Amino acid sequence: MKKIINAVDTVVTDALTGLAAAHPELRVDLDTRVVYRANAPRPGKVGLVSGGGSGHEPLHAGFVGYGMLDAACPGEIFTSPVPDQIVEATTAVGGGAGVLHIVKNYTGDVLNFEMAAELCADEGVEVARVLVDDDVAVRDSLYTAGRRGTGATLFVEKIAGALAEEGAPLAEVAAIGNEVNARSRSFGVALSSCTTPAAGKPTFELAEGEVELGIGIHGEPGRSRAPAGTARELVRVAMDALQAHLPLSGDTLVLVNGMGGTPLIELYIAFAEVDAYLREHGATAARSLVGNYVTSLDMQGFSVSVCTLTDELTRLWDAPVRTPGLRWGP
Amino acid sequence: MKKIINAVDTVVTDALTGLAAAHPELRVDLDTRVVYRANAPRPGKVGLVSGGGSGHEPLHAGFVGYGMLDAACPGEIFTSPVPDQIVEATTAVGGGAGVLHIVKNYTGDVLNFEMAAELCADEGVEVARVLVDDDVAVRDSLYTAGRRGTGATLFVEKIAGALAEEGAPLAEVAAIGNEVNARSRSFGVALSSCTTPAAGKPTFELAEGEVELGIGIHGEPGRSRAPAGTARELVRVAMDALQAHLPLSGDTLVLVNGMGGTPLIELYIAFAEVDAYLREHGATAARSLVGNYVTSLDMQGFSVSVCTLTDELTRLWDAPVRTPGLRWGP
Amino acid sequence: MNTAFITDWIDEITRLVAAEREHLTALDAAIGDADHGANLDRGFAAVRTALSARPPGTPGDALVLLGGTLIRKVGGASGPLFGTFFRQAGKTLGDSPEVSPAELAAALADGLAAVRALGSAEEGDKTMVDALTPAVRALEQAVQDGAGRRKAFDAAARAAEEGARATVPLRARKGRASYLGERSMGHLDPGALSSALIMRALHISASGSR
Amino acid sequence: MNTAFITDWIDEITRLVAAEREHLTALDAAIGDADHGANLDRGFAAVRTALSARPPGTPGDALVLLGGTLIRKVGGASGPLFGTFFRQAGKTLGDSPEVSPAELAAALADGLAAVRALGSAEEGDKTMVDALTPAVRALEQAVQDGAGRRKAFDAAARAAEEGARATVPLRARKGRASYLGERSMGHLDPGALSSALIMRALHISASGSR
Ligand SMILES: Nc1ncnc2c1ncn2[C@@H]1O[C@H](COP(=O)(O)OP(=O)(O)O)[C@@H](O)[C@H]1O
Ligand SMILES: Nc1ncnc2c1ncn2[C@@H]1O[C@H](COP(=O)(O)OP(=O)(O)O)[C@@H](O)[C@H]1O
Ligand SMILES: [Mg+2]
Ligand SMILES: [Mg+2]
Ligand SMILES: [Mg+2]
Ligand SMILES: [Mg+2]
Repeated sequence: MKKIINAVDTVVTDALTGLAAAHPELRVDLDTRVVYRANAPRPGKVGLVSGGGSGHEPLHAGFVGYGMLDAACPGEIFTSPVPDQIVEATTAVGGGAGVLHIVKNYTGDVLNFEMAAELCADEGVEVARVLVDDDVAVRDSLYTAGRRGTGATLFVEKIAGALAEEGAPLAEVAAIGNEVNARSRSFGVALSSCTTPAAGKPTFELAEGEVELGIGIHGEPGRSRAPAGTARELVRVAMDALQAHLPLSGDTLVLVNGMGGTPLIELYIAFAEVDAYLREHGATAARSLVGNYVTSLDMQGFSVSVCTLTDELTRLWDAPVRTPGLRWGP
Repeated sequence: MKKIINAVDTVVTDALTGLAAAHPELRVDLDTRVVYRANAPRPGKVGLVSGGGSGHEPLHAGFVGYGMLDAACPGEIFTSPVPDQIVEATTAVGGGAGVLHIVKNYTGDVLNFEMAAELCADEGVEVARVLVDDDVAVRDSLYTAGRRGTGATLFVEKIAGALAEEGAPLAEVAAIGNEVNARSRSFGVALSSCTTPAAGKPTFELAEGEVELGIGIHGEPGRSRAPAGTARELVRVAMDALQAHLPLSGDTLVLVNGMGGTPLIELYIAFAEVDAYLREHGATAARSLVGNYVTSLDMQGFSVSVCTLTDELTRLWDAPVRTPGLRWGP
Repeated sequence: MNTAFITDWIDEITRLVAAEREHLTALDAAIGDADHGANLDRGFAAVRTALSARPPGTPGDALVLLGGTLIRKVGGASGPLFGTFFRQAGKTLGDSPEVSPAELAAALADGLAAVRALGSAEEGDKTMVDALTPAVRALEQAVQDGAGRRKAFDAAARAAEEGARATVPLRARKGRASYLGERSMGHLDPGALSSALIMRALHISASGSR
Repeated sequence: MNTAFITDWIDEITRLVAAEREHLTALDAAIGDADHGANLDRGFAAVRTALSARPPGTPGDALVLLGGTLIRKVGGASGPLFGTFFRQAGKTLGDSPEVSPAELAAALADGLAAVRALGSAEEGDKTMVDALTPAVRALEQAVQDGAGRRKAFDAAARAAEEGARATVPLRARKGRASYLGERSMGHLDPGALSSALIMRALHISASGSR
């Protein structure tokens, strides 16, 4: 394992120290491990709090700022945050209008956010939750923990964040978050495993010429292995899986996402194939994002996330956002 | 080699196809291989043209847009563009006020831009050039091709682009580009080699526990090998090299740049160390950028670039920019 | 058993978890996300600090402190689950200064019920529940049969170990391993193994000098 | 030698470059950026297309077309340099339909001078100049000594090959390899080897049936 780190145990703290130094527009509390917008709480505005294991950067701390999150709770690498962090963040950003928790569907995240929400309720802070479960690689059945939350988390955080910024009440902000999740699907492919600092070696081994299909964002092995194909073939596997779960049509928001170790040039090649596939199926990549946004440490590979847009969702996606990881508009 | 590509020979074309699909605000000419701002040429505005081998994304095509470049000429992977491309781009964006070529100092880039400039002069387009040579890992002497152009290229493109946007004449735009270059220095460290599609295997081999110091951005081996240290140690090697060439002081613009395969979390850890080093030496990271910006395909590692700011440079750095790779301001 | 016995037990778990850290993480790498050993090791290190900062007054107090600290420091799935296990057990013990093996057995049964309620896992889902359930059952049986403390705890540890081993062929239906579907078969569940370590630590404490 | 001879030569270079593509790239990987073989292969493939699109009328025309195409299609350092080499040689030949070995030698000498002017490399800098310079020198000498065409071209190819081999111990002072300083020593310069292939192709063409 070669990484730019000081010690396995200080990875998250050291990275938060760097985040604080690089972004004076954020307030990073190193003790409680919460990243805030410098001007949070905003009275009357619904607060947005998300969080999860570290190792997915820029998710979530990189999406704290105007038009998106009010606070993020980074856990240890691939380990959901603890209730204390979430309580701290939630009570701090509750501007009286309540707080939305955006939670990726993993047992650990769900349990820790649930415990925190109960504690917040005790303190009189109203909390609603959007559970993101967009990953079609996992069958949602009695026999699994349900579909995982992956790339669509970014869509939910951006769009719900925009609505909250407009002053919408908690119920509406939660409703649009749920709507985005319901309209979104993702599928990921790994060319290589990631290496967690704690394990010090790749979580799984892929031979030259092999890819792992249907991976999550924690270096979990996927559902199957396949021979490495061309960009076109790999994208088609992903798009066929998305299409099977949610027929593609009309204006679509697309994220071609790198897993952390994927060069941008390869992601653009993948995007060209996604765009072609959508057009073949009568859909349009009306809005798109290409880059490493919802990552898995140093994993090589990509995921595709799609969200079928409505006029309202398009308007909110286009609304201004100013965060370290996503920034546009006036 | 595992990459998200269709074929070795179509990498650049396929990526440009994706770039065009993802960014309707760019105009990508696939035949001549030039990426333009959709609204170029702008009458009366100095045109900015840069280019170089592909494999450094988002550099250069990702920096085409308002406040930065008017056109970029992507060559084959790690191969400078050919004169035809550059002539095409230059004549297209010359809005009557002349064109600035921003050229990284490599024999191939220098020769091809020189040939193009002569052809443009024949056609009556006034061309000035900024040669970027910020990499202190290479000794600038009679015995080398001179220092290489690396991370500071982004500084030159941003700051000269902002001045051109204000309507400054060619001589001034070139002068500020040269000033930025003179005030900038870079140093890079690789944890792993990149793999070019053409070669299909890593350009150099690093053992577990070894790093390559003083690397460029083309997978060229660096000047020496060293045992892999902590983030603090690696950053200190880089910063000592920068400090030896250009004493650090006052307000400094800092780029902690990933080489393409480096996760953001590690770059923030490196930034924390850079920030600490600067403070120890009486300098301040007044402006900073952390991410994969001037890359070397899938290489893991980082480079640090610094530019000693003036009030004018700070103002121009802060000026609005709207490109796929860099975006801020109204 | 007094408070010192319980803190001994906790120390022993801490030692075993530290010793098995890499093993637990490797098991989690196969069907999860390669952090289970690191998670528990971090949690129990924090427990040590918490115990010395505020030495507990009763066995129940010790277990509540242990559980609360795991909930607050571990994160992931195992943090709230193991935390709830100990915290609920501690609450059941109340504030008696001495507890009998039968009382401990009843408390752990309550802890297990709370884990099942929180995580909604059944036996056979390939989780910690597969080790904790037979362990609690064996402990209750041994106590009922009038077995001595050491023997009862050994029976519980053996049952947990066997339950953990029995997770190998299972297909996971809860937690991250469930994402793997059939590919989760053939691997030992890390949380089941750490549950067995917890029960083995209880036996070791009872075999020690106190 | 007529236009067909020159286009034969070009075809032969194209074949050799394609055959040695991986080797040239591997040499460039050691002290450069691993693209020299790909660069030249792409360039000569384009030359083939250009030649069939607009068949040249004279030897000089053929070399100007070759050089111009390399300049326009290769990129990198070798594109403009080899391009200039052939383009200048073609210009020197002018529009005579037949050229003698002595005329070709003089033309290549002019091409070499243009390369040196453009890249400002001296002999000993570990570049293509280290192969081209002795090749041109040997060719001029052989012609002056009255050697036959085949023999003269062989002498030129041998000199180029020896010049290329002699780059191994050198420390590079031009091009990418110069960044490596002392670490560039012990490696063959890729551009020197491709120069030797160019000269060897000339000899092979002269040994063929035409
Ligand atoms: N719903 C559940 N009920 C009971 N135990 C569970 C459940 N989900 C996961 N576990 C246990 O948690 C263990 C994983 O813990 P850990 O790796 O620390 O957390 P995470 O899965 O969040 O990374 C699994 O091996 C399993 O025994
Ligand atoms: N200044 C120069 N003068 C002459 N030849 C040079 C010079 N610089 C580089 N070369 C030659 O070019 C070769 C490299 O070509 P190539 O790999 O195609 O281009 P690049 O270095 O741009 O990747 C070197 O091996 C060397 O022989
Ligand atoms: Mg985890
Ligand atoms: Mg090159
Ligand atoms: Mg785990
Ligand atoms: Mg090269």
